Amino acid sequence: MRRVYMDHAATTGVHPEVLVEMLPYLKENLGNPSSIYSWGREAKAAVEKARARVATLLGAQAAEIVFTSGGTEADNFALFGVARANRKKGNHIITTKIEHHAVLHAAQELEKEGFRVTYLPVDKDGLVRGEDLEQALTPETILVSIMFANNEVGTIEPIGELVKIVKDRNPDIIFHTDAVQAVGIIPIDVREIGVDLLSLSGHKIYGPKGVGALYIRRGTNIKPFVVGGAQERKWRAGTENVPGIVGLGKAAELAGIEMTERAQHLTQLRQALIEGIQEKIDHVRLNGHPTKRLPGNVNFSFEFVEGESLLLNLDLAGIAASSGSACTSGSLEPSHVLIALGVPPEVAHGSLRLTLGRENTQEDVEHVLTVLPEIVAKLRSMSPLVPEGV
Amino acid sequence: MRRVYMDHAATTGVHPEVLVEMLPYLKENLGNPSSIYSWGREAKAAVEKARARVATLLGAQAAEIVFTSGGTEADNFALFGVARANRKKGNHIITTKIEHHAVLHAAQELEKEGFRVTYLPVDKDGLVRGEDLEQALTPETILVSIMFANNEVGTIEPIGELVKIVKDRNPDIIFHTDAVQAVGIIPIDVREIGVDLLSLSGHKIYGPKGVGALYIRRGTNIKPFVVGGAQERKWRAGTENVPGIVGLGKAAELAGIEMTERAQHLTQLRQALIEGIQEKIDHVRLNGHPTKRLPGNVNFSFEFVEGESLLLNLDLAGIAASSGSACTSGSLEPSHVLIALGVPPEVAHGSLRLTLGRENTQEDVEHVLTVLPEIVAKLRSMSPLVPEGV
Amino acid sequence: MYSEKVMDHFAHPRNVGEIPDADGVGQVGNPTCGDIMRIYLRVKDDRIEDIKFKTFGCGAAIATSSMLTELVKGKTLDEALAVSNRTVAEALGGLPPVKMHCSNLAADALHAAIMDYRGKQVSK
Amino acid sequence: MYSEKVMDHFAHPRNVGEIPDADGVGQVGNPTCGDIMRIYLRVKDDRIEDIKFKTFGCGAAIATSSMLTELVKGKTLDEALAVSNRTVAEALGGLPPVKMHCSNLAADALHAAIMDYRGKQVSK
Ligand SMILES: Cc1ncc(COP(=O)(O)O)c(C=O)c1O
Ligand SMILES: Cc1ncc(COP(=O)(O)O)c(C=O)c1O
Repeated sequence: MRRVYMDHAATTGVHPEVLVEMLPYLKENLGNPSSIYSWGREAKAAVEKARARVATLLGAQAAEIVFTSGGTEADNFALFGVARANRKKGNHIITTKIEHHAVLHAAQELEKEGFRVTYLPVDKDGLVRGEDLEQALTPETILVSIMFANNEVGTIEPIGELVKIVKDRNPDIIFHTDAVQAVGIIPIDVREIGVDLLSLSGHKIYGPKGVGALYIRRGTNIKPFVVGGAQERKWRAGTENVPGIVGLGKAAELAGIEMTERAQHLTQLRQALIEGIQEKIDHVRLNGHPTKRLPGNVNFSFEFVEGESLLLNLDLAGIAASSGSACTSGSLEPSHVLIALGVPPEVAHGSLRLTLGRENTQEDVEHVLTVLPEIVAKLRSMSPLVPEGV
Repeated sequence: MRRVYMDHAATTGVHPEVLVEMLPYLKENLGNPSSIYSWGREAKAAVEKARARVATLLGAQAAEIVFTSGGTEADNFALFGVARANRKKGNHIITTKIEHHAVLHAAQELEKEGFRVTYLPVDKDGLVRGEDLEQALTPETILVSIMFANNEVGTIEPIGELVKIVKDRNPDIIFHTDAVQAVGIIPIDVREIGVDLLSLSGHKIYGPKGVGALYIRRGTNIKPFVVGGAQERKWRAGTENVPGIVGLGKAAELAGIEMTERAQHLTQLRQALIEGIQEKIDHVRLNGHPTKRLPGNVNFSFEFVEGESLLLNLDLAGIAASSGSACTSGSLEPSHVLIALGVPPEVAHGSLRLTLGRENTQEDVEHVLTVLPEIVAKLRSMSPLVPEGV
Repeated sequence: MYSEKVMDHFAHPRNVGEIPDADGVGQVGNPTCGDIMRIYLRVKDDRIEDIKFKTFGCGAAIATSSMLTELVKGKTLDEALAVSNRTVAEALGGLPPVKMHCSNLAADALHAAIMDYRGKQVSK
Repeated sequence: MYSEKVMDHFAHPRNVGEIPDADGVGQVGNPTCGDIMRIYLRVKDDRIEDIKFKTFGCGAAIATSSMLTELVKGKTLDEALAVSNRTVAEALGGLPPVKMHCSNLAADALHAAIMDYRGKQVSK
């Protein structure tokens, strides 16, 4: 059976060239980068090379990159680290209703610690409005955290403009962006957009799982999140995941080199998929912004059908996709992102996310366009929600 | 040049059989365990197999094992998680002066959050005294964290007895042990010793770096540390480091199978090294308990010489060792552990830790016993501290 | 996640459809929660002569609907009322814990259909 | 961590030892901090005719001691006094930042030795 993987926003495979660079650190070189003998120094050099590569991708300095265990830890680090370090300056935090749970749940924890959090709404395409942000700012605001691109619907936020709104009001307010879905996929220059903190994750860009990074602009007032040994210039304790870090470094380098080419490829497939679905299936709704969207993201709601049974049927046909955030597939609630976009709950339940990757082909798209309409038709034939005459 | 690695307490290489089990998850199987399609289910099954293996090693139930990004995160999780969840019950925490920084720095953070922390002293061999623990307990005590075995001097604490003292006083006090240096090296049965929480790390037992686990006895009142997605039954958010977890599982299995054999081998080499050093070099002091010590740990102070120059000379001779905790080799302070054992600061500076591993041989030991006395002699000839006549 | 039996009923659901002029119809769930089950009954001599379902919902919802219809077809109404959601889950070889509550409502839908049928009988 | 030059001086330190009946001796540091340097001078016509050192300390401490002795041998005392810890670090091609302060004291030890020598001259 043809197997088609279209869930690259959940996770990507490790690029073969990435694995090649990781392997020595899983085989011969066992060094702990904190050690001063040769093995340790070699491991340290490998970690520093990876740091420089990640910095290059972002237009940052190497010393501004701190490796973490993934995107979630980077997000937690940003939120807890800034809030706890700046408690005396103010107790107000602004974020959005469409953040990943790694940001949202951290914000909710901070509410329990006494912070006040504003969750900005978004428009029907998932865009944060500058006016809303402007109105939410108070003299107590210490942190704004707005994602670069949404993981479910692919909408790309105007981060540069939003940073400007915040910094024009008060340059001391720290701006964090969860760029886990954007780094390595679309161009990001941290100096140009002016963010203070930026989260990224390895396994979304053909690097390994279990490694990520937080960009910390020099001078940003933030506390470490994981404490202990003096690794990462005391920003993040714990023996470094050397192979993981090396893999992330290589993945970042490749992403930088191949970005334009990959984006063209993905955008082409994405449009074919979107247009094909709209042509072949009625009562569908494209979620997310029509153009300001990640090159590989397709998100549709199919009325009268439920997402999980859609996924299971696709899986039976060899197609891997997701419905809402992969991280919350254990939950029964309709996606908080779709709800924030104003999608009615029953339609939100029928959402399907297909996220393309570098190895997807036109044939993959055609396969999906053959299989999907049949599945939707089958499920609709079983659905008590279909009105007469549809 | 012969290269001899004797820093296994800092980190071990990945066992070849461990790597074999990890590789499919770095190559073919890219699945995110939270996804419901086939790739995801396979990844999930692999994670659950690893969880069962770790549980078996500890005598725990699989559902009591939560994977983390390493020993440090497991320690932070235990301390922050228990303290913040039980704040209303009391604000007193007991730990020791010889803990790893992953515990000590977390305790210090908690002091800033308003908790009172008692740091128990140890005797000259590094043992915590039951009386001291007993006296430190108060009605406000919510957490006791005492390491299973010390990473620098190898002393094994009588955890079972210490747990009993605590639980006899008040069974609600949560007992955590940092067993990063002990798990897989010496037998541990969590039911038998009665701890509530236990930290472990993959890269100390021939598993990969960047993965660890916290054993959480069913019913223990603890809050998650890393928050976000619903992974690890909501105990630890973030896309699972599947290859890392699989590697830790295999490493745990191998450690269980080979434990007795490995320990015999290490103990034999350890004794040869200890006796050889005592025979060939004057003015030395064995740090740590003479018998209640990890099978692979040798820790000596060489009077009148400084540790880093000892390490550098050993490195020039191809021998990898450490002086104090590897994690703090960036620091200039003498080891807090040796100071707690009553070693004078200038002698603490001259400490050398040699930690043996499964691939070390009798020849390695002999090599060290040839090289080390020459290096100590050379450094002493340069030292202004050597008294007349030595 | 799901057992083979669940996947079998999900992939090949039995008794899908409607019964025109059914003797009893029952519906439970609501679309906001992501699960709706509707059961149609044809009753003869107090027995379920025919049963069909339509379900909007996850894999568990579809499989339990299908399993239920197999379990009760031919049974008397009282026998059918004795079938609980738990019976259905057990007949499927178990369901993931997270699915036990909200997607395991087929017996409730059946009970509603039987009540609908009985109500109609009384008012006749 | 250390440059090649540092490692060269560390592995092959120049001018290690003592000068019996030295004209000046200077010592800085303390063992609690992990670094002690002692410099011995033989002075002739206000020039450093011979210099030796003994050091207890890390790689940087040993290398800076060695480098310093090379730098000042043959210099007049005033020239030698112009040599600072920074000069020594630069001559070694730099030191890791963490080592700049506590292990880079060789010039201080030299200055102490010169003061010791001058003090003795005065009291003669
Ligand atoms: C937008 C966003 N933020 C954070 C995360 C968390 O990253 P990780 O899974 O590496 O912890 C993800 C992915 O799951 C994501 O898509
Ligand atoms: C006793 C002890 N606890 C905790 C740790 C931290 O573990 P990790 O390096 O996996 O974060 C270590 C090792 O560095 C250790 O030896």
